[in-house]
Amino acid sequence: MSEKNFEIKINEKACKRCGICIAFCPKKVFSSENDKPVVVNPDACTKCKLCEIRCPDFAIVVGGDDDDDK
Amino acid sequence: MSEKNFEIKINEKACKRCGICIAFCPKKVFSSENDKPVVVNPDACTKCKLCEIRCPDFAIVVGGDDDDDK
Amino acid sequence: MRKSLEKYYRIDKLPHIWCPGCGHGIITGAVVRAIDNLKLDKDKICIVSGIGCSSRAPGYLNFNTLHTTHGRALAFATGIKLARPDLKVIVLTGDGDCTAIGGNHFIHACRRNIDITTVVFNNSIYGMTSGQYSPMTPLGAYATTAPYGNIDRNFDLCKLAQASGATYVARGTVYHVPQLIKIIEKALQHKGFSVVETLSICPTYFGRKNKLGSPVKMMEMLRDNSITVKAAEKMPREEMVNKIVIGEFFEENAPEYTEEYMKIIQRAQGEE
Amino acid sequence: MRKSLEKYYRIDKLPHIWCPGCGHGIITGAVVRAIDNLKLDKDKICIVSGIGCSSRAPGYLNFNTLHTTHGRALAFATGIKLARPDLKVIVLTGDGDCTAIGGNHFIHACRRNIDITTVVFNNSIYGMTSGQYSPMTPLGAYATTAPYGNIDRNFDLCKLAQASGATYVARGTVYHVPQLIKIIEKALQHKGFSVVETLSICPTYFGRKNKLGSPVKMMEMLRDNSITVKAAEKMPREEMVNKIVIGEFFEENAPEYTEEYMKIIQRAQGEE
Amino acid sequence: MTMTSKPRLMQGNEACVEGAIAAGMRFYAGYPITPSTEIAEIAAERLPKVGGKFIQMEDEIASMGAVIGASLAGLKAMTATSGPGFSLKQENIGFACLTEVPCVVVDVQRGGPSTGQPTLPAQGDVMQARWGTHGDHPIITLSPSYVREVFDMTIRAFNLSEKYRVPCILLMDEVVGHLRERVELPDPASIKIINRKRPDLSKIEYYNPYQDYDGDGIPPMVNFGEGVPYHVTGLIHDITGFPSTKPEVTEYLISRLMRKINDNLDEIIDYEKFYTEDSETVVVSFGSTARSVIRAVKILRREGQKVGMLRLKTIWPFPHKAIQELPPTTKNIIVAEMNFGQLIEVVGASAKGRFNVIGLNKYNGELISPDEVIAKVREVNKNA
Amino acid sequence: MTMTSKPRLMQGNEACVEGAIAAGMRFYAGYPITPSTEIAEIAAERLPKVGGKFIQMEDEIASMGAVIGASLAGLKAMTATSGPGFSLKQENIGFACLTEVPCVVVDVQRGGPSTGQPTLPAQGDVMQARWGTHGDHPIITLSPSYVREVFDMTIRAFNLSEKYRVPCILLMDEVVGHLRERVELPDPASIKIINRKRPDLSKIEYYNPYQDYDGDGIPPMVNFGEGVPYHVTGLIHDITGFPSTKPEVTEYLISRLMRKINDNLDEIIDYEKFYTEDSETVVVSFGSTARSVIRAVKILRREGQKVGMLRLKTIWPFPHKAIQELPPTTKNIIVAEMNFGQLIEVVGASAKGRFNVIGLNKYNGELISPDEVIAKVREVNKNA
Amino acid sequence: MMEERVEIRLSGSGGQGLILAGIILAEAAILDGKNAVQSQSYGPEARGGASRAEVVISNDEIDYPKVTKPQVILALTNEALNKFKDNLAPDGIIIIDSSVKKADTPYKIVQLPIIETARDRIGRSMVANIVAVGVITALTKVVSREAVERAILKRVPKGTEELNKKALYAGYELVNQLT
Amino acid sequence: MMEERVEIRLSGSGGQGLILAGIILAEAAILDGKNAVQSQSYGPEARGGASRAEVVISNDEIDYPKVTKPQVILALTNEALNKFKDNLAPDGIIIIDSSVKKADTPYKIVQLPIIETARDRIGRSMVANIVAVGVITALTKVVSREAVERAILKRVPKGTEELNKKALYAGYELVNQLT
Ligand SMILES: Cc1ncc(C[n+]2csc(CCOP(=O)(O)OP(=O)(O)O)c2C)c(N)n1
Ligand SMILES: Cc1ncc(C[n+]2csc(CCOP(=O)(O)OP(=O)(O)O)c2C)c(N)n1
Ligand code: SF4
Ligand code: SF4
Ligand code: SF4
Ligand code: SF4
Ligand code: SF4
Ligand code: SF4
Ligand SMILES: [Mg+2]
Ligand SMILES: [Mg+2]
Repeated sequence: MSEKNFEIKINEKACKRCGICIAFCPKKVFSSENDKPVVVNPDACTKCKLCEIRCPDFAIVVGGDDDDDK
Repeated sequence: MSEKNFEIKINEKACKRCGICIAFCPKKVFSSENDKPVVVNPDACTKCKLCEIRCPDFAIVVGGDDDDDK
Repeated sequence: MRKSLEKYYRIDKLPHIWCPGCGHGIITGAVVRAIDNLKLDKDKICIVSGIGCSSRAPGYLNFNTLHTTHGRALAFATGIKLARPDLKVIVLTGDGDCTAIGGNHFIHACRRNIDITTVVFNNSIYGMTSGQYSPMTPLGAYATTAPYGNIDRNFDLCKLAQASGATYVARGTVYHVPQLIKIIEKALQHKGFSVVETLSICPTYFGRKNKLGSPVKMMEMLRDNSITVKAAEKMPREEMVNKIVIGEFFEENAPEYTEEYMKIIQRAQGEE
Repeated sequence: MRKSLEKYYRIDKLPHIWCPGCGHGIITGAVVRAIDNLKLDKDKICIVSGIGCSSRAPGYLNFNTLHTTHGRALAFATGIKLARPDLKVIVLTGDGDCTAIGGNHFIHACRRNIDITTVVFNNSIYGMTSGQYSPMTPLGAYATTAPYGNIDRNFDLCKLAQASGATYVARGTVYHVPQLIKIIEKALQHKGFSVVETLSICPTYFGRKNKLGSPVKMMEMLRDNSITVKAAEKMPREEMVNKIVIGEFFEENAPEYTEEYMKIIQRAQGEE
Repeated sequence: MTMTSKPRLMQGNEACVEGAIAAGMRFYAGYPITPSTEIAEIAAERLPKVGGKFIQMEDEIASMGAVIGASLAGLKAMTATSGPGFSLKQENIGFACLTEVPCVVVDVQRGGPSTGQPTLPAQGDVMQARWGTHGDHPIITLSPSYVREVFDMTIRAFNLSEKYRVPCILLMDEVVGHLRERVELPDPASIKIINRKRPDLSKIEYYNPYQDYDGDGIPPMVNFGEGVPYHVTGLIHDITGFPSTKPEVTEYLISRLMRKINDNLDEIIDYEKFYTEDSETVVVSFGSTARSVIRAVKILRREGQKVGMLRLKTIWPFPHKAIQELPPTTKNIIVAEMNFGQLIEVVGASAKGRFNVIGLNKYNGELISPDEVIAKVREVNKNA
Repeated sequence: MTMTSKPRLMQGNEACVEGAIAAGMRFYAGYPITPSTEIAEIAAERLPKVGGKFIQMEDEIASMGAVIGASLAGLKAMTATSGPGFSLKQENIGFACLTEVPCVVVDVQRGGPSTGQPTLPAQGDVMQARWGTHGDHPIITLSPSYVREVFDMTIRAFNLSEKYRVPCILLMDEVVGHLRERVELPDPASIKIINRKRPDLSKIEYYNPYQDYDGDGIPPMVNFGEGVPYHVTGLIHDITGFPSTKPEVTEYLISRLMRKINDNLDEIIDYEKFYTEDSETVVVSFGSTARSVIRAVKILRREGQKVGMLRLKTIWPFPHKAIQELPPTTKNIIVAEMNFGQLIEVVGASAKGRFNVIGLNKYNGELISPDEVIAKVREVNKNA
Repeated sequence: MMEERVEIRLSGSGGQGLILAGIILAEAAILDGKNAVQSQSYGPEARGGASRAEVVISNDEIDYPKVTKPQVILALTNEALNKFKDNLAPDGIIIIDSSVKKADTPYKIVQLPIIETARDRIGRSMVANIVAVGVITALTKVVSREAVERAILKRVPKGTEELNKKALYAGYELVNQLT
Repeated sequence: MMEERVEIRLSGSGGQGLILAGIILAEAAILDGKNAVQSQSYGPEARGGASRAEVVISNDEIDYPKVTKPQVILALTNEALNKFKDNLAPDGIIIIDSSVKKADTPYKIVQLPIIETARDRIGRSMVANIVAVGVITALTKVVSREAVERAILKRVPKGTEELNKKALYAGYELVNQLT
């Protein structure tokens, strides 16, 4: 996967601000703005996708939409 | 318990002639007469009372009515 | 009938309805003897059943007796016990009554560890409705609703009881009556939910459908296929097929439900 | 939502009804990923649930979905599977739905070893009806119907499943999602009845009633109290208190119900 | 239907299974209970022979659930039970009503209430068949009097259930269920079979499982596993099948469910009139009781008494018109039932004061006899 | 009853628990379901404070069983549920009817059928309350309209249940169950409590649990564990409590069960008439709907319309006499119910053609409004 | 003695095969081209005590399917005889086994060693029901001999055909010896 | 503006404590010696989305317990405002939070920073409902100030009494600043 394709997308409408992604990203990629997760440290991301699979609201996509998820 | 007090009583009305007492008396005390159990060998009885507790119809009493059952 | 036991029976209801050689009478007798041996207060005993040949047992017994709806004995019994913890509550039930329609109440009574003794009359069949397979019918056996042989695997009731939380679990048979009486005595003395699965025989339906022969033959099968818990532990798995393991499987001290509830009452009243 | 997964969801029904931080969304996502990973035929999948917050999951999933009556998902699922053995039948259910009112259907589905995968969303509470205790609520916990603390002991669902006859039994949590997905994959591939108990979190009721704090706090608890099956084997009993053992407990090859029934059909038709 | 099979002796419960198989039943789930058990036993033996499935579930609730599941998966499905089991099935019967899943539920009535009189006949579940589950719901209930009629009516039960997507109750009683009687079965080819209506998916852009595409109140049905994913729920739902709490959605759905039945009374309702043209007294009856009534009417007519019979074959929806259309000569209606008086209330509502409505009730575990009917008719005619 | 407590805001479901405890309830078994859940929750909190027991069972069937068991063991017992759970309880309700075990079953009605509309009001279980279980059986059903009435009626439900040894259904609806309203509770000392009749064992040689010693059809009751062993079964039984299949035993038992109720209609039946003395149109109603009717009648009377209301507090046994005794001025009866039309059939049977019986039905999850009642009355009066 | 409607009541105790006997008679009547219904009464649930099978045979429609005034009663136990002996059609006959104690009744009683014949002559007490069918058929001619033979062959377990035929004939002979 | 019957509708979303606010208003009315009922509407089962509490206060019997033409509406969300804005009593007023977008309606709208006051002035957004109670009471006088204070003290969790009283006063002040 090429670097430029890479992104961490948070669907704001879907997000219910539970804070799970923020708390458990091993690389502290997110920070909280009024309980809202914001990507503050994208370079640290290892694409482990833990945030994506732990988001109860399917609000996060790591690595681009068409990225193979396997 | 004195000898004379001792008896093996079969309540004919209650007995449904299943043959269990006859088959499983360790001392072969009963024999079958038209499927009806008859005490034929009372002296061999050890008063183990297995026949009494195995009779599905509560039809056998070994050792006299007032005999302590313990 | 032995004079000293007559008080436990409703003599006028005898002879009972069960078929010649039906094992249910043997289990009923064992329950009575266990009660007598323990000298329990007759008036404080309450016997509850569901529906089935086995569930007819309470009708012959001279206690407070309750013949409920099919499968629900333990639900009613739970109400009685919680309302009157001083009563000794005994449930007599069949394999169908307890494990088919009544399965949920069974596992929940186990889980709560409420002080009730349950004796399951397991004849591997629905006797009363004339021989349909039950959740305890062995694989391959025939029944009116299994005309091509039964493909439903059966429960191991003792395992199920233990996994659900019962704190005394044992198995006996109508052949091994002296042991059965002792087991029932222990169950009655146990504080908490106790289960005694008893292998019974139904010559009329299970026996006939499976060509097992007379009641005597069926008793012989129980005799010849039973092994003790201890013996089973040492036996290789292959040899265990078709073996009936009898004896005590599990015993544990754990908080009993109605006692725990009394603490709730104390707490609630203390808080006011 | 990842594009490649959109086809599995009813996008127009999202956002879902679940509260912020509710674990049920995480489990639903894990089920979808497991299905996707296995490249199962979407049209041949049928997802069945009972009633509860958890049982709302099928409504969001774009398969044949059936939202039945409370507790009865497995009964309906059994009908579907036996009628159409070629369908992959998945049951999504809650701890209340599955183990309280639905307990009997659960143990019987386990016993029959019918090829259904059951994922239990265990949040230790009745979420949908606002926080009553369930058969999975830990001793001492608070709930609206346990205002003085819960005295009902809880089931060990995995033990119960295994004792009832399930042939694949595992436990995961909404914290350990990668493992959870793998477990669900294995369950889906298993021939026979498979159970995946998943510890979920209900911040709204279980969390609040028991002062457990935010969803994050509850996730931390799952993280900090979970140990693997292997680790548990070595751990002394005292230390096991309050520990959540996760991983695979049991796996067995055994005749599957609908396959056995096909043999019955052959036998019946051969006999004519 | 043309008769072709040789005459044979057949039990009512057996005729039920044979009728069901002829109607296309390929799934049976049940839990044994007297006096319906033979239905399960015969189904267990017969179904695999025709490639169908039989399963004995853990209880009646599960049986009803499995039947609905199997029907959704495309098989015609049935369950049979008796009073206590019928009570247990009610919640899931309501589910089938609301989700419009075709299925047939047989209740072979025995003495009630509760465990009651398991081996004795009664007709005490007739109101329960209509009102046993909570909430407003549509239901069809048929009640046979003869073994041959059990066969035909079981087929009709499947046909109506499939056509209207509504559970159909076959309300038998112990007498009819256990009776063995001479029957000649029709040529299978001559039997009219109705299958659930299917949508023409090529003409539908998006399949809404609860859309009334044809305006007849009956949404066409796709089975699970046919490549058209959709959602089924026991919550009130809109045409897409998804829950809604909108008042207009609820009202529309409930009305449509009721309309399916109420718009088709003429097709659904079936009854037999016997000597009613000039009758002063009409005995209304159903099930096995009707056989005693027929005999009594024959005897009384020979005596010259102006008495007739109305035998209800469809009980629900209730044939109000049949009552109201009784001839002007009719003054008295006797409702003969093996219960404490159930249908009589409904007949009373129909009668609107036009008739004198009298009950002939027996609830002692025995079939009402022709003599009892005769005595009642004489008493009524004397008083009149 | 004299008012003594300070006025306070109380929810209907809460008033139910308070009434029950005032009536002597010391056992509650239940399974939560919207909109009845608060009853369980409040009972869980309140009961241990008065030394009573609360248990949450595994389902509604078990809850009903536990309630019957506890009542047999001597505690006044209650359970509460809503539609789906009410369906599940039916088999065991029938058991309580036949074995004559006093108990109170609360059904807080929500939208049906099936899971339906869990949070929305309906009155769709009114026929089920009468006919939900199989077989002939007696039952009493009360329906409150106000929160204070919930309190009083729960007490009355216990009193009637204890007195007649019959399950009593308290049929609430979501509106009344969830409504918070100003109430003043009576002085506990002023509340009339009826306990089950007990035999004078010193005068009885052998206690037959089902013997009608007093000729009132109600056998005196001994509780389990009081030293008098006896047998209770859901089979038809003779006076000794043991099963019998004799026709005369069955007939006697069923008749006695029905007689207990039918001989005491005047005591059991309660209703409220409002402006019926000269009314041309009477609106029959119950539960929360009646509150809209009262408002409508007040408004219409101000306009000079001759309209009245009959509010049924006892629904079963049905107050036929109240209908029949409406004054000669009355031509029309409007039956206002939050369902598709249930009680209207029974009113119709009562009316015997004397009245024009019209339904005002709403089944969309909303309470019938006064405006709708007004419109209906105007329409009827115009047509008349 | 064939009338428009013939009612037969077979009574005794459970296990005597009376229901099968009733089925055979009904089936034979059908083979004879007549109408027939068969019903039975059960004890509590499905077992125990007294057993009873009833058959109605007619050339016409059979409306009321139960037996009220039977032309023929078979009673294999004392209990059965006493219960039913007083309620027959005017010209009815009662057939009782030799083991049954005769009782007062206004009706004709025919006593024959049915059970004994089965046990001692055929060697299987189980087939007493078929002996009884033979007796009834021979005595009353409600059904034809061929029809009853065919009905028996159709309904009895495979391998027992000869045995049952023998039992049937033995029943006929018992009656022949009477006259 | 006290009439015979006053209807109040409090609307917003789940978690805003509107039901408690309704209870407090109803209880205050009772303390004032009036009659009152309070009801609410729920989402599917017991959770989610929009929330609504209704109060009817009267000197008389309250027959019909639901709100149809409220004199007072509180709307804390846009959704709530849009749903209910067109259906008030002729002289009705609508109170909306500053976060809510004003909308077309024939009725009088009063906009106040209720949520902000709770969050920023009192420091707990949770007590916005009590601020709203203060606003309603001050604006409409449907209940007396002492009554509402007593009602609050009775119904709020122990330990939060002062906080809630502060919130109530803050609500009054918001209204005072208006005039
Ligand atoms: C709700 C209900 N369903 C079914 C029945 C019918 N029924 C009565 S007993 C029984 C099975 C009994 O089996 P088991 O408990 O094993 O007792 P057994 O007769 O074998 O001793 C059944 C299915 C019933 N009475 N009630
Ligand atoms: C027959 C019946 N009883 C009770 C209910 C009420 N009810 C709905 S969901 C539920 C509990 C759900 O708990 P669980 O399965 O754990 O799901 P959760 O909401 O916690 O995810 C209950 C009691 C019902 N709908 N139907
Ligand atoms: S985990 Fe999902 S819902 Fe929770 S804060 Fe992050 S993006 Fe929002
Ligand atoms: S993919 Fe992993 S590292 Fe990257 S943001 Fe998500 S959790 Fe953090
Ligand atoms: S065991 Fe009892 S019933 Fe059986 S034969 Fe012996 S005495 Fe008779
Ligand atoms: S007591 Fe023992 S030895 Fe004596 S007869 Fe009985 S079984 Fe035989
Ligand atoms: S049928 Fe079976 S279980 Fe029932 S009484 Fe007879 S032998 Fe016993
Ligand atoms: S109530 Fe609990 S289980 Fe239900 S959606 Fe909210 S957090 Fe999840
Ligand atoms: Mg059994
Ligand atoms: Mg849960």
